Amino acid sequence: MSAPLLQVRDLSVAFGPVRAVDGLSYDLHAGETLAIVGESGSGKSVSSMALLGLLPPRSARIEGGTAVFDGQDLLRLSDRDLRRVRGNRIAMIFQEPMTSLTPVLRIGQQLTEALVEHRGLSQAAARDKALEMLRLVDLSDPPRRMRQFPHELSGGMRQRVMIAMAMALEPDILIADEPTTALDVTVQAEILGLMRDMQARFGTAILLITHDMGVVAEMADRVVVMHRGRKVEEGPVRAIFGSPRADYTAALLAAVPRLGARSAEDGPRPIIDQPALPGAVVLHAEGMSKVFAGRGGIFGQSGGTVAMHDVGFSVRAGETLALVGESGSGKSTSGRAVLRLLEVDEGRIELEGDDMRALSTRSLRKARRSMQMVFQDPFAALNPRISIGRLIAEPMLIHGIARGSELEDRVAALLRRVGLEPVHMKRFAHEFSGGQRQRICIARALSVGPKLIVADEPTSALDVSVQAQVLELMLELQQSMGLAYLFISHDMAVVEEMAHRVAVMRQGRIVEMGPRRAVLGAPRHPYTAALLAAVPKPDPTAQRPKLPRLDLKDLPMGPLAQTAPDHWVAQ
Amino acid sequence: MKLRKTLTLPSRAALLGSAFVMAGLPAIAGGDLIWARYGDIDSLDPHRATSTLSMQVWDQIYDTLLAFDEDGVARPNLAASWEVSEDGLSYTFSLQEGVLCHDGSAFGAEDVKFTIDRAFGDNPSLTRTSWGPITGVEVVDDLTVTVTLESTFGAFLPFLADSFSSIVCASNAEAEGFGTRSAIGTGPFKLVSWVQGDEVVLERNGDYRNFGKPVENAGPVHLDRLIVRTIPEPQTRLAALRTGEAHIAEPPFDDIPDILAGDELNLVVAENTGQNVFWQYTVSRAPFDDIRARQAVAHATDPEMAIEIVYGGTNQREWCPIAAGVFGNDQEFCAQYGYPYDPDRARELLAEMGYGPGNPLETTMYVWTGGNRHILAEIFQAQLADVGIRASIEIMDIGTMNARVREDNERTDTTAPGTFNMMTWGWYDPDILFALWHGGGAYAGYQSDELDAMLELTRELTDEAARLEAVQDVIRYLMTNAIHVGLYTPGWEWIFALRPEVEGFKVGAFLHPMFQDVRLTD
Amino acid sequence: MSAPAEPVAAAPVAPRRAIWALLRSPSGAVGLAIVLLLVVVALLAPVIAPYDPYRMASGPRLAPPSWDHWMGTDQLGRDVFSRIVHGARLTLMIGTIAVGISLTAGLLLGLVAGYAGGWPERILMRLVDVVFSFTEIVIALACLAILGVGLINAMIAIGIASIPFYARITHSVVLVEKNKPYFEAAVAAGASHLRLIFLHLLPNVIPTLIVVGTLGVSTAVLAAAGLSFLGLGAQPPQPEWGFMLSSSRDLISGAPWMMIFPGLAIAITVLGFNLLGDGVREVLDPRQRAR
Amino acid sequence: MLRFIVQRLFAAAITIWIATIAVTLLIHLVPGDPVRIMYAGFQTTEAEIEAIRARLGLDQPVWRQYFMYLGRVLQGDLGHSIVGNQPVLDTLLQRFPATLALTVSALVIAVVVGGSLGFFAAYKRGTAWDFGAMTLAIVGVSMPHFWLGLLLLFLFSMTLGWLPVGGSGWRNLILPALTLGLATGAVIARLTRSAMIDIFDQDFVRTAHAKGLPKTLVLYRHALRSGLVPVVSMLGLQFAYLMGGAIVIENVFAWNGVGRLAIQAVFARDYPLIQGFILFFATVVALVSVVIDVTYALLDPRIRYGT
Repeated sequence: MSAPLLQVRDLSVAFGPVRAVDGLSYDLHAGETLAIVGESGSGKSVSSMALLGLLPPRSARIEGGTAVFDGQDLLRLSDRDLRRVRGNRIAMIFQEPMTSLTPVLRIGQQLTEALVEHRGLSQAAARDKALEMLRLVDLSDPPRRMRQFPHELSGGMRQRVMIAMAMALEPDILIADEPTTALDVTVQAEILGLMRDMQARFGTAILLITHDMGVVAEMADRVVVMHRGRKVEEGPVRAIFGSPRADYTAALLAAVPRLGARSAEDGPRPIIDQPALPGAVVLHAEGMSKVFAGRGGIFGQSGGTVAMHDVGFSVRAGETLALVGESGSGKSTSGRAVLRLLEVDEGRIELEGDDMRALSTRSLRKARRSMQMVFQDPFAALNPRISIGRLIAEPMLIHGIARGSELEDRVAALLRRVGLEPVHMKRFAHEFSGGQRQRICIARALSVGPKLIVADEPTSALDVSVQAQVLELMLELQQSMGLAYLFISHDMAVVEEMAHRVAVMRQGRIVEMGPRRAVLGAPRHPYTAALLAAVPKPDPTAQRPKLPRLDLKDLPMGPLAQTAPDHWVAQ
Repeated sequence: MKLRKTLTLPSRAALLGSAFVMAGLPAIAGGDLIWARYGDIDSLDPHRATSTLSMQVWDQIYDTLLAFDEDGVARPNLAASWEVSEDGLSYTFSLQEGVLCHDGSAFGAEDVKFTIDRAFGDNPSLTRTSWGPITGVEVVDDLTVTVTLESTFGAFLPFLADSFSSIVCASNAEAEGFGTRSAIGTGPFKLVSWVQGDEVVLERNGDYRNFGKPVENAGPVHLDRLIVRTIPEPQTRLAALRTGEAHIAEPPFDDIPDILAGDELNLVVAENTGQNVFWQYTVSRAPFDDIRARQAVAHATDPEMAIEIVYGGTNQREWCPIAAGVFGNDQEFCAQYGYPYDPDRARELLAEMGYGPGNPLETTMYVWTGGNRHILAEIFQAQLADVGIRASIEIMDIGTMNARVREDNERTDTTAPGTFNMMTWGWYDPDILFALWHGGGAYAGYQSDELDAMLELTRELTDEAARLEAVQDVIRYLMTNAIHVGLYTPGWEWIFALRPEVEGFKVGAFLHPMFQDVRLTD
Repeated sequence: MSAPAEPVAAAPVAPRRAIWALLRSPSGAVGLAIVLLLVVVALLAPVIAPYDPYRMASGPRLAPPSWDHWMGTDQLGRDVFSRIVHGARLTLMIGTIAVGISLTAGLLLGLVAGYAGGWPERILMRLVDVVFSFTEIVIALACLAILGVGLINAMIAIGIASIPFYARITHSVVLVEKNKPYFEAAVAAGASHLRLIFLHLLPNVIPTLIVVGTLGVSTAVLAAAGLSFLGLGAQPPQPEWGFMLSSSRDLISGAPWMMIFPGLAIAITVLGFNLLGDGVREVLDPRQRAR
Repeated sequence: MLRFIVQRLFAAAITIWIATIAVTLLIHLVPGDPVRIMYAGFQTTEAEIEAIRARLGLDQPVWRQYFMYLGRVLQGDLGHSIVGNQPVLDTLLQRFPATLALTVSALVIAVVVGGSLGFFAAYKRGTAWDFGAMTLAIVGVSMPHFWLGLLLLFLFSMTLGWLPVGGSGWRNLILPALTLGLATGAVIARLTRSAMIDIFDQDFVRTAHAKGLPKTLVLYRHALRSGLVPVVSMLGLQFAYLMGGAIVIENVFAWNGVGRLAIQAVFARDYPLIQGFILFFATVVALVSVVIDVTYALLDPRIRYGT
């Protein structure tokens, strides 16, 4: 193996008293992809920011170490010299394509300015190069793109622009910091593919920072695993996945849900001995439609976006129906509509037979007892100014279920039930970890003994290890209490682990609905197939099937028709 | 007192001015004179305002049928002479020949008729009553006009010498924007422009002739232009004066001593201004429906001390309801019915009424904003507090004050204690008392048939001796009943600071500034 | 007037910790000190003031600062220092009354509008915005034109005048909070309107309003001083600082101390509340502290 | 974009409309009889008062009065002032140029001084420079601007004698404009600083740095351009406050604008003039904020090309 392109030794970065990165060392060789993985707070991003001196000034401090790139130590370079390296020899793309482009400047200018700066190209020459790059990242109609402003492009397109921008100067190293985390799975697949093409074309070495084992398995040649600022393990990707040496790595990998792992089973993994089996229908919804008014104000409505169109499904006791889809597919809308947290324009919603929409506000409040919700961001879901004891007690107070010492006991019991200590009652939300917060939310939901729980992306804000625990808790609760779950998620693997039945949504419509095994195993709708194909497998040995090219225009988006017992597909 | 001696009094100023002229000392004709004042005129229309600020500008643009001489006696002016009918009900004026209005039209009887008709028109003059009981104006020929009255009116001739009777040329009827953008008269200056709140620019009227005003120069003024500028801040005015941005201005009272202490500026302090500052009360309800309360206030306050502190001896105590210089004013006569500073007497009166240290008399004092009157008010407030009268002060614009005082007298629906106020009036004739008190008068205040009868008499009598007697009866009545208690005079805009190069400036009786003789030396 | 449109305070801060944090932030400490000083002076005015603020000829008229009269005397020989000390009471009164009025009214308005949503919100807030665009001073002038001049009227006028400001801020915060899941969670739990407004929204609005209110005191004091300066507020012999300033105008050259000290008093007081407001914001808003 | 402008104009129209309602109510909220308060003065008889009442239509029911008033306003007739009974609109228009000159020059000073100070502080964030600049700013915010005015007057006119002490003309404009400008500049400095700090923390600034662009380029092309958007968006409000501040400052420096007129009107209880002034003020502020909103829309492509 040739001499490393970049040699990092004992890199340490501190934020105030906290060591975010502690003695990190690794090599990056020409043309390879090195993935730095870790959960939030592992220091993976900080370490790479440090290389280019992009750490927030004053608050962060590089305490030591070297980063030798092409004979010079990046950490010791003067601002001017470092600037020559930045963007020129080492380029970078970031997690948030939506905010990473300057909103008030045209794409063209943002693409060309670096070329002009580093290569001293003429405006014309820079423009040609920029156009070429846009073509390479296959954005349609490059000349038009050049004239556009960022807000006119979708997230995926912006990330393409970012890549074009980064690669335009054909850098030796591309640092990609969670490049696809903010993107939908199908787009993610495209972007990852694009990065591979670029690497092949320019022989760039990629330093990939990510938390997603799937992405790692798909992209990386070698892997550095970080935990609490330290490197716990380093090695070739297959070795890491095949025979992890560090326990942390092993645990991490074990926690990662693998799509297809349960493809042979009908239901979720049993946690208790006699799990409750699906029973009577708890929730039945049909023909739900909702149009969100455009920006209105005194000046009256204008336009409007279809959030839901003729959405219908039912959930049985002890059963989990998963609503899957990409952002804007209307899955959350459907979930909130079911709870009447937003009013649908039309449609019927029945909870245990009675029509929810017919209820008066007063009786609706009563009815809420039997349906509860678990939110995506557990922190935001807990009122920061009310102790969690009172928060958990609140629903019971409202519904007059218990008061006084009995209430106290129930709250304590609930806390224990979700694996927390009763002594936590007095504390406030910000004093808990993400996983604990979600447990609190669940306890709160359980407090009134609901029949149905709508869980909106309950784990997507959590690290995988925590996610696993929360999911297990939810399964255990369902199986022991016979809860009905409406489980909203974008993560196919998680869905496979949780769901009995799956409904795939796109642009406010259900395109396919049926038994989980059938839908995920043998999708009947091209979109479902595409979704599944796009999911990166956390397995370096697996060969990703060629992405099916979706023709979005004539996807069947019509009404559902039954194509197999209990299996519906849009025509 | 020392101060007086060093002052250039109007009459002497005149002599001074003329002396220079006769001696032919270097005095360049022409030039612009800038006169800085605290406020602007309200209107160029002599029927639409009553403020001194306005009148003093009208004096420069318009002229009057009669004019006051140095002693405040009305003399022929635009009217060369006049005849009064036997019954004293019709006056026939023969006008000066060859007088021109600013627009070049010849001045004559039509203009007089136009002016008077206008004053009694559908939007009548604010001082309509003071014109007298006029029933008709009749043009005899170009230069002869007859005015007929319903009843004899003793104050008729004096009024015709006052700015309120300024003759407005008939040609104003065609002129567009009279009162704001145009004003045609026969005065020494023509209107060039008026930027409201900022300045009035006047230019020399080449055709002007003076007949009755007590000045040397019978022809057009020496100045090219007279610019009357508004500079509200006394300090700013003084600074403007010192830097030469202004030639004449009212100085800050607190700086008067310095100015007198021989710095280059000269002072002209007007006398016989006709200005009267006096106590007046809400007589319609408690506490001031009781004469003892009114007297208590009068006894409790010490005008001598107050004006000495605030105005440093530039004005004097005024015992009468009509100010020094006005027909019928007589300090000795008034003083015997007056209320000298006597806090003990005040306490007695209050005690009789049942007030005492325990329960002070609560009331409110209205004061006209500006002219350091708020300081004066604070002094009185303190003095009143000494005898157990707790008076809060409300400072307001004079117009508001007039309205509020009347309002207070008219309101019957309230139990709030009545108020009293430091009212201010400048007038050229005891007829003001009629306006103020007849049938309740301007403020719907004290009213009694006895008083009304006396007041009517002062109007109807034309014989001086007889009228004087009637006026003194009224004065006696007003004072013994503590309705109208004089405090001091003059009260406002009577002090003029002049730059050394300004010569020949004089202020006639009843505060009429005259620029006919003014020259700017270098 | 600059104020946080976005809500402050992600997490609640225990009172004791808050005080410490406040004292650690330079602006907070200084601000608190000044405000406390003002309060003390106001409470102990009769003790501190060497002379009766109303008594004339406590000394010679228009005497420059001296050992007997630290800040000199005015036209009536009243001790300027004593008047300023007593003026602190008026100033404090102005601040509390004016802010009291506008805060309560604005808070309710904003809460109701924000919570109700839909057309009531639209109309209400549009109205508020309109009135807001007239600016405090003009509204205050209008009020005084109706009420007539006087210090109390001035306070009321200022109070009324800044209602829109508080309404807008409350409203903007409510909007943010209302769209947070915790609110939806409470709805999902079946909470009643009152519970939602007063248990869930209000506590999360308060911190922002504490900040804005503190800053608001300074605005109110400034406004009142301004009105008194124009002669529309305090009336003699009240030792109100703005009014003292206005009566000093005629004497700028002759007796500058009459202008300098009341002005200083106002400036320092306002500075105090501004600093305190900034300090409180830093304490309550971690994001701000990070800066 | 056109839709945006139309919307803003519509909003402005509503503002003005509401203002007309407000001013009509104003006169009815006055305790006592407005006509007496305003007109009953020296030698006015009952008959005349009733005549005036009729002339002003104050004997009509409120709603009719409103429409009468609205009708007159639409014909540009704001009635006649009590003092000197002059057409209110003429008076206001005659005085407005002075106020405009004052506010605009003050705004320029405020933006230049305040803007650069704030930008500088944000750029030097956390340093002694920042601290110094912000201390200056908060002191500026805390100073009563009429006091600042008096101090400047005392210094430049009374003591140094460099500048005239009041009146009209551009040399007289310097002090008031400076006073008002500095006072507002302090506010703008604070706003600009926090706006710029927000920008500096944005991802796209980091991107720009990551591209290896020179600091200055990042600063001016990426940061400042984006920072202008929020800063300019505040100017509408700031202008309104300037207009408000002008009312006081004009009275300090005897600057002959609508502000001084307004105060005189309040003192004289000249309601037609007060009504006219409020309406006029609201209109000007509304229109100016439209202009400013449009400018800032032009700066922000998200609105310029917004759907």
